[in-house]
Amino acid sequence: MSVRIVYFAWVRERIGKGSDEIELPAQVKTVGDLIAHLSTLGEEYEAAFQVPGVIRAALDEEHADHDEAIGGAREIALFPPMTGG
Amino acid sequence: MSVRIVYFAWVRERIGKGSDEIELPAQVKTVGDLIAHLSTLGEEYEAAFQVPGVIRAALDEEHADHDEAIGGAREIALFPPMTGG
Amino acid sequence: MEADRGKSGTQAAPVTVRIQAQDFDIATEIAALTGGRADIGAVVSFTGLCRDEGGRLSTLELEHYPGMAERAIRAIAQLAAERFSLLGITAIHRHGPIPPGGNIVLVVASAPHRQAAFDGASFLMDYLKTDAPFWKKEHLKDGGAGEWVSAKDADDKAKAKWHRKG
Amino acid sequence: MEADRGKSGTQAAPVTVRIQAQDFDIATEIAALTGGRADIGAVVSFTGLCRDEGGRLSTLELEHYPGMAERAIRAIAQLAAERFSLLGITAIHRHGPIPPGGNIVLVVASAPHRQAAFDGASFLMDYLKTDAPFWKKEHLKDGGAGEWVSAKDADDKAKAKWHRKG
Repeated sequence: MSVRIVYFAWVRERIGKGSDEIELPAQVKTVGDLIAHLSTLGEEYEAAFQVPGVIRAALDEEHADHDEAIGGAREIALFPPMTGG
Repeated sequence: MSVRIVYFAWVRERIGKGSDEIELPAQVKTVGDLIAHLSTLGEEYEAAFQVPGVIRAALDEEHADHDEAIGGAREIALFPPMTGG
Repeated sequence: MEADRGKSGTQAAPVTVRIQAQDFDIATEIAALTGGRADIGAVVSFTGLCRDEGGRLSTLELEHYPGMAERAIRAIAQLAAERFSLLGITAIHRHGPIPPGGNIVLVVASAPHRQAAFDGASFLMDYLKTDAPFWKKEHLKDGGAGEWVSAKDADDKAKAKWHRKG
Repeated sequence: MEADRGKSGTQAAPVTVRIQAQDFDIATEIAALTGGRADIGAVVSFTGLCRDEGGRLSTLELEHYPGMAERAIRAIAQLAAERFSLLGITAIHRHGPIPPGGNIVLVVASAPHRQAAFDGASFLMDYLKTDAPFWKKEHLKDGGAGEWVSAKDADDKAKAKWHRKG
């Protein structure tokens, strides 16, 4: 399954791009699985996800916990804690 | 001692005027004494002060309880609970 | 406009209080607090308006005790500025006849962060409701002389909550 | 302007949410909520501004997740409207570069009485701080690439207090 992954703020800066289009390996079921998988893709991903616990996620623009199943989500967003307002 | 007494809202309407200039009898020491004294001055005053407990007072534009001494106050205000805002 | 510099605290917050018959302009009052400075992170405004009571109200008449009205609101505003370390606070209360939908009162509080600005404006309104010498009389469309609005227990309770919070 | 009518409750409160680069006008947004009606007794506005950090800040850069930003704020605004029986609520959040002293966010809540208007605006801001996908980067006058602002524990606590209140 191919999904679009979008990055924001320092996650985006460390990876060096705003999005990826990737094929999810069969064993990647949850948001946490995805973060662990991305960390293996290179130094820049390792730097972005070195403290996985601080990373926030959204599935199709809705907030999602790390143990949430990715299911049929078409766009997965990964970003630091939000600082708007 | 002559003091100016000012009335507001339905206290003013029941008495029929906005202010009085009166000589305080010697036995009138507190706000409560004054209200009791005024109640004896006629039907309109009796109507205004028939439930003395609801009447609020100010001495020279500062809120005052019924047991507060009038002292040298030059203007005493008597009025219903406030409903501004 | 009457502005007064507070005396306590390291920075004196501007405290502005006006009692007036004419309407006020919210944007002007907010700009007066925020213009020309960049240390303010939060501004909260409260506007109290005249409700038409389901269409029954013709006019709301606001009586006040002129000298004391300003004195009482200024004392509350100063207290709010000190308690919540506000960077500025403005309170404007109208008197005289107010039409349904018209403005009655405006409070604007500024602070470095949002909680102080919310608390400052809310505190001022709660105290103003029970301590500022204003009285409302409702003139109804089908009515005669009009009725004085009764004070609400809820307003005394709203003020009392600030005692518990310390 | 995008306005959306809520579906629950006896009267649908207008919920307006905009994400934009340009500045907003507070008076216009308040007038949009109050104009032409006389059932509103209280309007609370909150404006969040860019502080200059003691003169060190050059520009604050606000990054956002376009589609989700509006969706998230709209969901919070709708929740606030229902929970506090608001008569209307507006939220505008800017993105892009903001100068010191500039506006960042505006919330306006209207209600029959003051406590609901204060609570509605405060609730929306507390949730927006932790749930709306915006990130701030500070560019300092003497700095290089700029630093991302860290999320505050205080903001999580501010949001959590609404759980306890029920």
